[in-house]
Amino acid sequence: MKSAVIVFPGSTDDLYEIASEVLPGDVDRIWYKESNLADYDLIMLSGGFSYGDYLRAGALAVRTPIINVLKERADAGQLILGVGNGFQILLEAGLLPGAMLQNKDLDFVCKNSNLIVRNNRTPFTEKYAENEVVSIPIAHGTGRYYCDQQTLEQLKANQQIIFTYQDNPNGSVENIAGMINQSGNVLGMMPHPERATSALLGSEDGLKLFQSIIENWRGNHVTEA
Amino acid sequence: MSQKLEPTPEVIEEEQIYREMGLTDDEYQSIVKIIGRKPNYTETGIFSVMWSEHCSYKTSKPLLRKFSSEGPQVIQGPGEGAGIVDIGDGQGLVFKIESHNSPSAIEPYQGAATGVGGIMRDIFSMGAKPIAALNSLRFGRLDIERTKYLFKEVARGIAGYGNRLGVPTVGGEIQFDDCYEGNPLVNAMGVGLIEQKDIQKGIATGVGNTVIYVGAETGRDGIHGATFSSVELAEDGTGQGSDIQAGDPFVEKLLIDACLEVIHSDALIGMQDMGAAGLTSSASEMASKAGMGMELNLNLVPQREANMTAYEMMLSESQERMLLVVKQGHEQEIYDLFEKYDLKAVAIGKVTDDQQFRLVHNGEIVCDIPVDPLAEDAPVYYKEAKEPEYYQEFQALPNYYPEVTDYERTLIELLQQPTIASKESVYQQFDSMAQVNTVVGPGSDAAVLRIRGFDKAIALTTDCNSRYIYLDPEVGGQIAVAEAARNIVASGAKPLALTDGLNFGNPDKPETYWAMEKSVAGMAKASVALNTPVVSGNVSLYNEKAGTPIFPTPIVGMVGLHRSLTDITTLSFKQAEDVILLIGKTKAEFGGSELQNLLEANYFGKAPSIDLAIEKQRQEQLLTAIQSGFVRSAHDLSEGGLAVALAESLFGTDQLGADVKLVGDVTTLLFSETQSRYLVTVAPDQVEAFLQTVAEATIIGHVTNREKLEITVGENTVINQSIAQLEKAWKGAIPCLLNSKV
Amino acid sequence: MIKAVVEISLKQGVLDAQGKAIEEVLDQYDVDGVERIRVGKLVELSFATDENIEEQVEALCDQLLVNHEMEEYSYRLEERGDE
Amino acid sequence: MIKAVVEISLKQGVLDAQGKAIEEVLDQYDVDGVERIRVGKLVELSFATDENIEEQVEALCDQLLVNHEMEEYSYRLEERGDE
Ligand SMILES: Nc1ncnc2c1ncn2[C@@H]1O[C@H](COP(=O)(O)OP(=O)(O)O)[C@@H](O)[C@H]1O
Ligand SMILES: [Mg+2]
Repeated sequence: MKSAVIVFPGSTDDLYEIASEVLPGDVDRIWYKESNLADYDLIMLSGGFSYGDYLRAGALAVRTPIINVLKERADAGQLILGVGNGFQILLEAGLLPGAMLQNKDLDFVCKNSNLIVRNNRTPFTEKYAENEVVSIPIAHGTGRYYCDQQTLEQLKANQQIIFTYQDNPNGSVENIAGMINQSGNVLGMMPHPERATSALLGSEDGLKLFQSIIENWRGNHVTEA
Repeated sequence: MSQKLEPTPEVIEEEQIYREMGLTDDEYQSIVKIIGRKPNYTETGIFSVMWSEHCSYKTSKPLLRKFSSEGPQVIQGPGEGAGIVDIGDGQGLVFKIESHNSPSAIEPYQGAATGVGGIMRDIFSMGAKPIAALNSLRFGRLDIERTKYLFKEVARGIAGYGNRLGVPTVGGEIQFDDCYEGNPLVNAMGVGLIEQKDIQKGIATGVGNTVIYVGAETGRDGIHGATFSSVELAEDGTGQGSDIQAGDPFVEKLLIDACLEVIHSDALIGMQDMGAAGLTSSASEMASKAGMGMELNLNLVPQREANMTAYEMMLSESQERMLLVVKQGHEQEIYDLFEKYDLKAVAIGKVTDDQQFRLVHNGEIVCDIPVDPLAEDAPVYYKEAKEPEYYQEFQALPNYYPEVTDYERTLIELLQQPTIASKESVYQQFDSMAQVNTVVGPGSDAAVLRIRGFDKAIALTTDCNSRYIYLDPEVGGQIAVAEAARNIVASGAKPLALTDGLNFGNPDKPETYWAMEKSVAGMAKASVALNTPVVSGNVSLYNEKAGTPIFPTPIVGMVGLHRSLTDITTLSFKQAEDVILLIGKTKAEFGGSELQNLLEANYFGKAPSIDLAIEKQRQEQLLTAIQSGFVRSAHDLSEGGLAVALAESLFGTDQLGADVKLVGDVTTLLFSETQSRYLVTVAPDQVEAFLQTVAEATIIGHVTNREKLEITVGENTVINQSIAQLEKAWKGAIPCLLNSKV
Repeated sequence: MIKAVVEISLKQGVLDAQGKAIEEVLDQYDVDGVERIRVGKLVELSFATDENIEEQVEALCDQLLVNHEMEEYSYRLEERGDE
Repeated sequence: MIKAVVEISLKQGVLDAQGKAIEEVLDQYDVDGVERIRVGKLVELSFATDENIEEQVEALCDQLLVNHEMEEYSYRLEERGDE
């Protein structure tokens, strides 16, 4: 398995470092000025504050050339995972519908949060049980998911809502914490699964997300493996 | 050209313009002697910032000499950007605390934000990866509108900057007292992890080597900030029109990443951040340390605004700038590296061998002064100290004993005192989990971070109870160091070393200087006794508003090392039936206590006493007990005493309670702030072993699953409260004060 | 030379948390007539040229400055002074 | 009824980190004429009354909306439409 984490100016390396520990095979750190994303099984967009989150979270990262390549990979059905700022970038890039607004209570909030797994029939969540409650921390100031009514109906109809908050910490529409695109290969989520990979640090509930991805990859590579 | 508007050397002397820059007549005269002529405007400005308290420590130097920085664990003591201690495996911990008080009093968001930015540059300029931020904050009472504003904006500023850096803010402390109303304190501590072989120094060796400027452009930010922070605030809280320093954490994040890459380049000779006194101090200090000179062409300095003068460029405190010295001929390598991070790197000068600090602007030499006197020959002042009258009065007072009748109500009121109340609403704004190493974040005694790849962790804390120091600076100074060490030990780590943030009033007042002298003496004594040398620090003087000084507030930032991850201990009770023990004897000590504050709205009398030998022994014994695996939870007793500590140990636990039985004077048992005490829980079958390790531990009760705090003294139940009620009071207090209208 | 002043506001119907927060503290001030507050963004673009200004402003707004999922904008052009 | 549109911008000389960052990415767009970008705030106040509008706007700006250490403001009044 081969994975990539795209890093923009201002992104953190957290996802890259943890993914390197929990995923088999190579995990490459791709600086945004590079443009080759061809032979990866999984492409990730990390958290942090790309371009300081200036103007709007994720907005300034979106017009860099690598995003065009990312869009091609998304169209080709590649698995793409955006966490935190990575989710915001996917929204700004139009790879997921809707937009992200400042938290309802305005302030940044970092804490553990309980999520409900709404759909476990995706390559990212098959190791979770449906409606399983998992503890995955959040850390964001711009995490209030917004979309218009029509989009929301579509998200529901297509079961694109993957994670919801148990106690909505930011005012998101329908408690949405994470969602997938229509074709089921691009997942964005505000909570940080990479921060829930160690009992020592408080939770291992994020591990199943990575394990789902690995399982999915194995399934697709039975002959090779 | 624009230099024309500046006064000539003659006018500077005649009209004593140097005084406006903070130089005394004597200092001006010695400058004339040093350079052999009258300094021009730029030169006068340069001397004034370099000889300001902030850069030269001219008043505090004699005091700082009392600190010991000796110890086998010390790799780098005071002198460089930050201190370094050894944590084994070839690794070091780099840390320092720094104040940003006066900028925060005026523009709290930017003041606090740039405080975080500044301390982080001290850390990564040494070659260390910033891994944690802490803070120590002081405000006036929260029922005042301006204080609420300062409080909220300082927190937002710390979050707005620190979070964007991807560096977790893992701990801190906040006290509220009237004396800080016009003069809040904002101290930021930075902690970095370094491979010892990568340690960088701010040094400019090698004639002909190139001086490179990296980072943000220079604007007119905070000109005279260094001298400004050394002058009392005017009565209306405004400054002297010095321009606001605004920060850009995005650029800082890029600088961190780029600088941590550049340290691996053979082309790099030295690196230093441009902090207080900006380009002036970084350039001259780098040259002076190497015994070299430096020549800069100011036209090459990246400028944000048009028509900047040499004076403005040299004194600007624009943020997010670094100065590098690079091997001649290897510049392109450095440019390319920074270009990768979208940062501009520009050659602005070279290292010379004549030990002169020479600046050229628009083809003219605008500064030509010997570099050593600038950095090293700043005057040193031995100020007069005088014991204030109140001190003898307080010492002569009969022991203060508070009248308490309703113990439950008193406990709830204590939990609602802002200094004791939960700070969650503040620290939840901080990304405390960035970098995914935070084992214990804000909310316990010390923060704990794992060191990835090793079976070890580090503990971090900031502490200072300035009320005790006000009552008795020498004893209070000892307590500040001891309390920090206690927090480290309670988390399961061995205290290693400390950084100090000395915040005081105007040292020209003998009473203030006396408090400085005494508290530093106390800290120095405790730091030696507890084997936690002082490896870095910061001094902030003139913290006064309308002539009223703050309480002397020498903040201690301390780091410790966990021998193994299994030693990590938190304050929360873990399991019903565990035995609760109190380590240490309790005396009736209420001077400077939170209870005194609650009942008298004032502090007077004697500070609690401390015996450093006992302190040391208990720390060692408790640590041994933790390392032996006997201890389930540990919490040191501080503000509010035993009752508050018991409540804190139950908050956030799942449905636990405590049943405690005591004998003696109720008020003293519950609320006294006697030092060197801990509250621990131990599994029933380990109690025997624990008691053999820790002398002076008494069984006082056990953990229950009744979700109640039940305390009986003798025959009487004095507290019987649901944890939910107590926790609600504790958690709600600060948000409630902030939202309440006047 | 010309300066374009772009005013960006949240679309009708999108909850404006900042505006709400300000509305909530209004009673501490002597302003009884304020009914509603909306907070938006102001972006000033200074041009080095006089040509194709409108085109450039609109291109930037459409592609970068404005998120059409939630925002709308308007702008005006001003002759630049002596900055 | 009346709407007051308040434009708040950073004072000349105060670093505008947002504006700078946007300038950095401009080369990705087809706008070669833009020289400088400054980002500020827009506050729209809707009034339920027609009286003392200016007084109220100025009071709010002075006491709440504007950080006078770093910002300056101007405003205009508009007749409110059918919002
Ligand atoms: N400004 C702050 N920033 C981050 N954490 C804070 C801050 N203030 C308090 N805390 C956290 O709250 C907890 C309690 O603080 P405090 O009462 O000062 O503890 P102690 O008395 O043990 O020193 C600590 O974990 C501390 O790190
Ligand atoms: Mg403690």
